[in-house]
Amino acid sequence: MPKLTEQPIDSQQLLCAVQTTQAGAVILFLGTVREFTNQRQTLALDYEAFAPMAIAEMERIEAEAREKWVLAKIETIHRLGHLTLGEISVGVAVSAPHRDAAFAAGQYIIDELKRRVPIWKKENWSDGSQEWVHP
Amino acid sequence: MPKLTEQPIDSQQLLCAVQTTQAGAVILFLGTVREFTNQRQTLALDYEAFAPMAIAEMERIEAEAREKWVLAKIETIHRLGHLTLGEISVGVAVSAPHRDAAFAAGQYIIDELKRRVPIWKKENWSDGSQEWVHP
Amino acid sequence: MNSTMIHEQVVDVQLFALARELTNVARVLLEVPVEGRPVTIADVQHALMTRFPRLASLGSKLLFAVGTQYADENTVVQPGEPVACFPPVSGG
Amino acid sequence: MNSTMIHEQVVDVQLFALARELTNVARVLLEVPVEGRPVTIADVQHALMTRFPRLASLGSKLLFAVGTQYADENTVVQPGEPVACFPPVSGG
Repeated sequence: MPKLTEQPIDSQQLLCAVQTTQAGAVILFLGTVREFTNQRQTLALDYEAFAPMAIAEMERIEAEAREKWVLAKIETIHRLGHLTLGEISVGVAVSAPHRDAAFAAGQYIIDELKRRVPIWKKENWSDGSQEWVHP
Repeated sequence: MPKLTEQPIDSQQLLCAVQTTQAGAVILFLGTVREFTNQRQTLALDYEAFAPMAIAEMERIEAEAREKWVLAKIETIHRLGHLTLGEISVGVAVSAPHRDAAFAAGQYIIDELKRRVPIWKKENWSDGSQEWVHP
Repeated sequence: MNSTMIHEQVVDVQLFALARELTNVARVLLEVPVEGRPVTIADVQHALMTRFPRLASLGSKLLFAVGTQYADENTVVQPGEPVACFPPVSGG
Repeated sequence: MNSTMIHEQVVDVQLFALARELTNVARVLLEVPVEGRPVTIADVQHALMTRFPRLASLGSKLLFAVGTQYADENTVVQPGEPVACFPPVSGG
């Protein structure tokens, strides 16, 4: 189930939420705030969302994944607000009877999330400048 | 770094071990004891290893993954002994600057582990029978 | 005969991220001229660019949604339906 | 002239999983006949099947390692090198 949160993402809670004896495979993806991008140093990121649409789009992505692969449970969560180095910005957990489905679905969900879900990040560079990230 | 253990696998410890501000992506794969395989019900699994070769082979697999993709840290751990339903049999954690590398390396490591690492499992079926699993 | 003929449709538009910062506006009730056919996203976009010329720097990169669904320039905006306008997304 | 001519090489063989259960042996010092050339895995396998006919049920599926590296039938087993013999792996 998709969620947005202003609080730190708890990876253990994500894993617990998708755990089931129906599944032989669990995949967890975590996106974290990385220090360097093309030699430029990040201090922090600010995330903003169009929340109702972000949730609706994440629900559509989860439903698409369930159509493509046999899955047990899915959790998708994105952090909003101010994140410092190393913090988790996004978490995707998928359980499935078989690992190929878990990997493929996990990658599909994070790829589509980054492509479609209305969330934006602003870089806080080490030189003091700020910059919206636009792919 | 590869490990074998008789103790329950701690997923949080795996995630912590690969965490670094160099990485923007973390993948965790967990294999768990699944209840049903082709309608047959599993009660438990017993895992046995040729330990020194298992560690050596896991080290070779990690080294191969590092040659193929730009990765930060890798943890590979396999449980041995008697495992009941839902318990974690294997864990692979990979951190990388970019998520495609993390996903690809995680899948490569678990695929090769299952193909090459000298570990064997014996099914304890619900009808009381035991059976070595041979692919 | 038709004394209540409508010449404008008021569209509730939310702006996000750089679109919000360029305009200093998070939400605007935009008066979109009605030209004898249903209002579309193209009409909303035209009215928005006229009202906020600084959005031109995002130009054709701007994305639109009607309600919580992506829309293209031909998507009809029914009276009362909210619209969102934002730059390419960068979550994750 | 060569009074110390060796006719057998003793090979330390460990067995795992079903190979261990079929033989009831986890480790055996196997006497492998030497035929004027280095002992290979094929020789070890032949000696092992002769000693433990029940391994035939695993037949060509049996895998071998010298030390901690996979070996094929042509791999040479130097005196003192340990060998492992096991069924297809099923970890994970």
